[in-house]
Amino acid sequence: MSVRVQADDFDASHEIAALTANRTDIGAIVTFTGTVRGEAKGKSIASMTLEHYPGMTEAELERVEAEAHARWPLDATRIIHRFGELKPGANIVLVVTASRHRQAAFEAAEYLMDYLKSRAPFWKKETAADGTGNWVDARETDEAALARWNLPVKPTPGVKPAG
Amino acid sequence: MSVRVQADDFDASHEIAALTANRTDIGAIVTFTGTVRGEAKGKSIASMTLEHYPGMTEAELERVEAEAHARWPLDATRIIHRFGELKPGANIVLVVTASRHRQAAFEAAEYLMDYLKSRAPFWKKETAADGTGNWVDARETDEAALARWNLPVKPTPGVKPAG
Amino acid sequence: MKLLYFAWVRERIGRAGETLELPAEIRTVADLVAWLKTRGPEYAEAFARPDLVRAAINQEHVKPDAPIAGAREIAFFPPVTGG
Amino acid sequence: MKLLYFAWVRERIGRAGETLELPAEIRTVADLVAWLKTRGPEYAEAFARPDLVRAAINQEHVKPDAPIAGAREIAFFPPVTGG
Repeated sequence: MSVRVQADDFDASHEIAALTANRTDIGAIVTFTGTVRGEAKGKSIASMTLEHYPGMTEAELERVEAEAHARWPLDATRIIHRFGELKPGANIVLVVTASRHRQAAFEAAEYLMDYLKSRAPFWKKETAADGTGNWVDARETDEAALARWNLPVKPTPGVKPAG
Repeated sequence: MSVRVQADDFDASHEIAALTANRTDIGAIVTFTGTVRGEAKGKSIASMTLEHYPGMTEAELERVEAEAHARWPLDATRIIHRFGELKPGANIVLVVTASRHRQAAFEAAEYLMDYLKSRAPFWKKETAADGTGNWVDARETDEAALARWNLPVKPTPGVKPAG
Repeated sequence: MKLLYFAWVRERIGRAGETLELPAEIRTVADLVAWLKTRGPEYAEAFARPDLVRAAINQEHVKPDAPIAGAREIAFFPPVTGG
Repeated sequence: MKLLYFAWVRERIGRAGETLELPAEIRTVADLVAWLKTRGPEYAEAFARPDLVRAAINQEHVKPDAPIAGAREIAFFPPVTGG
């Protein structure tokens, strides 16, 4: 299984090793690791809590991953996203892409992150040192990052009438 | 020292940990790992030998790294390149970029690889299963990859080009 | 109908989900939002700015004009901020 | 002058480097290549296609028209293929 949603931490080298074990056809591996920053808008953050939508989260990550495989010649990918309360400096997300072409590995990793950020149902709540909580707003720059992939807009998934 | 030229292997997680230890200002870490492929032009490869120009190699890698720091808001970078005889599947090169902006981390890692590939004085010799050796030719696609950085810096959402 | 709420939508409504009988005239997600807003001040507050609330039917993102016929599960949440 | 050779330039010339007295009329890298080619068939073969040989002076990449005045170390090698 190449998509995991978990409370536990992850290790980038371990995931690279798992994806590339006994393979000599891969020439390029890109990883992206997102971590909790200790400051937001000039305010110190005591912790970050990630809420998610169990079931839909995995489904969205798998959809995003399948789209990357359809678009680039990838040999292997992995997406790991944590949930729960995380301290500054802690890992949040890991994306790994492996390909024989380095540009494919780079582009696919960027694409996965852009799509993950605007489609995977995660929400971040920052808790300040004084205990006050703040839900992080979606950033317009994330929408812009997505737009550059210039995909046709995905039609709204229709729901078939029952019966 | 953020540039290393060595015969020994490296570990991506170890380098990420070293760059981010006790730091909570970094939000995004990108790694690129290049590995020896077991096949070249349909021919099986027994090993790959990397020759380099001691002194100039380190100087070029440091120049390339300084250029990336001038161009993107990077918190930390690392470049490790191996030399000597390597087997298929073995690591060749590791680039790590850390930034508070994910797109800066991605772009800088791509840039470092593109420049490293066309400027750092390394040469690869493939040894086939039958013992014959073949110096790997420089690829035109690497020149093309480099050329795209000569364009004016494209504005990237949320990231001001440094300088 | 099984409804789920996440993040500040959940906090404002005061529960993570509920199962409700929906009036037959509710055909779209937007209809459902309008009806929920009449159920109490906590709903009115949660959906005060419908443009800030996203919806999913059967765990897939949908737009406000999506029909709810055939839905097993409808979720409301703010724009996502993972990664 | 200290000269260094790498990869197949080294293999064709048959040595990794040497220290040579250069004639005074040699001003540029291209002049040096032309002179080296007269030193024997191994040099002629190594520099048979000068467009495939790159040069560095004092460990910095240079073009064929670069002056060699002030050089401590001049290196010749194929286009690089690391990474």
